[in-house]
Amino acid sequence: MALDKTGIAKRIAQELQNGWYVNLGIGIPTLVANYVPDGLDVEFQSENGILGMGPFPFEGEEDADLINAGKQTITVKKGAVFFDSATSFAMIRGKHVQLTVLGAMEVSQNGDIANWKIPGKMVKGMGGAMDLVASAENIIVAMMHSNKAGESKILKECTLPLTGVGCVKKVVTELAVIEIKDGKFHLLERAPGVSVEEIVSKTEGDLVVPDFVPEMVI
Amino acid sequence: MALDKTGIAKRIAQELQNGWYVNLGIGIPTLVANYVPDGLDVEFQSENGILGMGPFPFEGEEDADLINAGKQTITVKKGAVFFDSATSFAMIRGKHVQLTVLGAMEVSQNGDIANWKIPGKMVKGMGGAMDLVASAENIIVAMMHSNKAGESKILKECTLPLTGVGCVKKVVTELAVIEIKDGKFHLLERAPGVSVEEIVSKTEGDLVVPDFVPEMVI
Amino acid sequence: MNKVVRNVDEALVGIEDGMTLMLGGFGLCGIPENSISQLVKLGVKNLTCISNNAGVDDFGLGLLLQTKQVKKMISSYVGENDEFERQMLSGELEVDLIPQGSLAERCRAGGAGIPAFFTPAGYGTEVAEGKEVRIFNGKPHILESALTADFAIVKAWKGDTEGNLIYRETAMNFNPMMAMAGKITIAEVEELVPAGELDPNFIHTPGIFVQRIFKGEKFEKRIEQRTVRKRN
Amino acid sequence: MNKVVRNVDEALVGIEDGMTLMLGGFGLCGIPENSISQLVKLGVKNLTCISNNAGVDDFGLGLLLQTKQVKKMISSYVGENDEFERQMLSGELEVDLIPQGSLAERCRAGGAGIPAFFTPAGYGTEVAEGKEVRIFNGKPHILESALTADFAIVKAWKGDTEGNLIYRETAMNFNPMMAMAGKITIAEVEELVPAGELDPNFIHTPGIFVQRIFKGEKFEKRIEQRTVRKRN
Repeated sequence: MALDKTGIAKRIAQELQNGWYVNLGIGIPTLVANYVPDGLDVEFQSENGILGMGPFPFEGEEDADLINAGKQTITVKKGAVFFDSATSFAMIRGKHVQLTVLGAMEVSQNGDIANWKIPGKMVKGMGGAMDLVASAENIIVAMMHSNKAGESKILKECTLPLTGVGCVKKVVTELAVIEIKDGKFHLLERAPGVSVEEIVSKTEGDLVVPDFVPEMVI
Repeated sequence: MALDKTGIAKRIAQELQNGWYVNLGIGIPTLVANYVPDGLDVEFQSENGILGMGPFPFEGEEDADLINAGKQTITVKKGAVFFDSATSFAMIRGKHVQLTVLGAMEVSQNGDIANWKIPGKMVKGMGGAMDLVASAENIIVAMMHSNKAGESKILKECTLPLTGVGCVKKVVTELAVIEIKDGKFHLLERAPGVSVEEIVSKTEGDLVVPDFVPEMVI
Repeated sequence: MNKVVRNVDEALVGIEDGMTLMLGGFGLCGIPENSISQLVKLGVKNLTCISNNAGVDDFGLGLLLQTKQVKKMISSYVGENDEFERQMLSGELEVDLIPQGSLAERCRAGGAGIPAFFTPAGYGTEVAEGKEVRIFNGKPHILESALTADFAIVKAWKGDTEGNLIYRETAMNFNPMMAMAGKITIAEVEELVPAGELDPNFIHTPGIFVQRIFKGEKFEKRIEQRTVRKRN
Repeated sequence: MNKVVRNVDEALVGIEDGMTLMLGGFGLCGIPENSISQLVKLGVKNLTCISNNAGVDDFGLGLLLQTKQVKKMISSYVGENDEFERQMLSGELEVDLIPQGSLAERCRAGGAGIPAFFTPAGYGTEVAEGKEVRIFNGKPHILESALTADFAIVKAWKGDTEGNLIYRETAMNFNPMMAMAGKITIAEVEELVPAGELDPNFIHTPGIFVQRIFKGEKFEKRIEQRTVRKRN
């Protein structure tokens, strides 16, 4: 059965390593914070100027001065820090953040990502995404395998304007975990009960499929 | 009579304007802080990371963490701020400091300055001087008219390695106040009792002398 | 050096049609609310506004869009604003979209006298069009230039009479860099204290960057996305 | 994320001959005294040291010069040190002199992922030799590159277990930028407190830049120029 958004977040949470600073994009990536494996010490950075984000506040304790990059009210953990936007992107550009998780409209087999603009439609802007993908050494894309029209988002080449080139290392969708390496997609895991055939049929790009593809353990 | 160091500092202090942030170099320039005209509100910046410097501490109240760029123990005034060296030079490079006063070994008539290196002798380094002279819009040099060998320091062209090019606007020596404009020195004032002839004879560069040269009022 | 002006009217003197303004804030967090209201009142037009976001329809920079006072927005993300969308799609409003980190660094550079710097952000995208590309450490970077403004308008939590500012939590965001990059920088603060009351070790924006400071009359501090969890 | 190591021995593990180190401080103010003593004890050689100054003969980096552990100094001002002078004039020691503002900005750039930037400092001087010159706003600037180090060693006033640091007065100086630019950054602090004790609004160096933190055993904090005035 294909994963829901929570499942995708849970699977990505398994990628976390002790001691990592992590930047989570808006949407599914944000959910990853809820599933940090026990005993792992990771800190969440938000590009609007905070390190050490905690959960949402209790009702009535919202603070207008305390938001994340999605403009949601949040709280902080002990040891948190606030800083300005230049310092925040110094952390990102300077590779002090070990993992970036973000959503995408398209990913190509050489690791290009498109997630900010659809020609002819309203363009809201790239926010911090271009800085994040240009600098992060470890980028995981969290997204649905296909778009609403049923077309694959895992492509030989992106058709939409790019956010970054050759940067994505791994994609986690409702169907599969896919690694990007040597200009090709490599199927690592399939969602519980999802067949390799289904994944292959929904993947437009070149997908290397090993003899045995394990099921994800969520 | 030629001015002493205090006299030079007093004369330079007359150049201060209300609301200015000022960076004072080591030596004679430091003394300028002692002669701020009454009623003028100026703040002293030191490039090691302080705005709002006060006088030396009382004996026994020295603080090893609180020094100026000359590594002297100092105090702070109300409203002072400490900051890092990058921010300090952001202030300087970004032209937020209105006046820089520093010493020199040589000044040329197009405003070049040499004050950091004598070939063949021990070189201590330029410290912050190159940043200061490259960025300040208003630079006054405080120095003796001649070097210890009796040679003029006010030259057609500098002979020593440069600190900056075309940047000095005014020179105050023990003998004269000289403006640099249109590639020439212009004699503005002479020290009390010092003759125009003496100044001319001790100035190697082209010096424009008006019909009337007022005495400094110290 | 006393930077205090009596009120927002006095603070914004000199802002004219066609000028470039920087406005601090991220979303509706840490925006100079009082100054934005005053800009609406002044009716200055053809403004170029450098601000990470463009507010919402009825708050923040959205107010200046409603009154069509903005000619051009320089931002990283401009969603959540229907009037903005309408003006942009109709061509009434020019929009220059910049990666958020480049926007922050370009403002800092403007204030710090760095005319240009190389960054990897945007390489290979339309952001890089027309920009110099150079390889450093095997990786392509693009040359980005400094941004400055006729006026920078920032919002701080506390300020003193010398113009020293401190910000609260994530309301800091773009305010410190923009404060550096204004030819004239105006700070509106929630609390204005005498010089000497703020700890000199913990000033976010040294007063040297600030030309005018005033206590804002009222801060609504609207929340854009109220997200909460239930108590057990 | 706990960054605490037990002592200076543990903090400096991994520093080897031939490495590049950044060391915070201005003169003798805000220098990592305990780590410098430990470097002498370790006897690591052929070091390249990036530090604004070079200490005095018997304190600060001067100690590493006495023991001839330094191959190259990258500094802005290296006076007040006879042994330094001797080694420099005899050619035993390489010295790269950099304008102080460029040194600070190059360290920040190294930590911030900016590989190069333009600055006016040094144009027309020997500092500009071999560097690209470009005119911005009618004024020539030179291209300067980022600096990084195998280890950055900084000294802070207080730090917490997460590696968050605060500095005191002008002992801040180069420490924050160097903390950003080390592949591994070591912080020695006068006071080490649990996470949560420092106000998150007033941290100078966020812990993300710091890999190891320890409480220094002893701080001499020597004064280089004791200048005082008499009481009336």
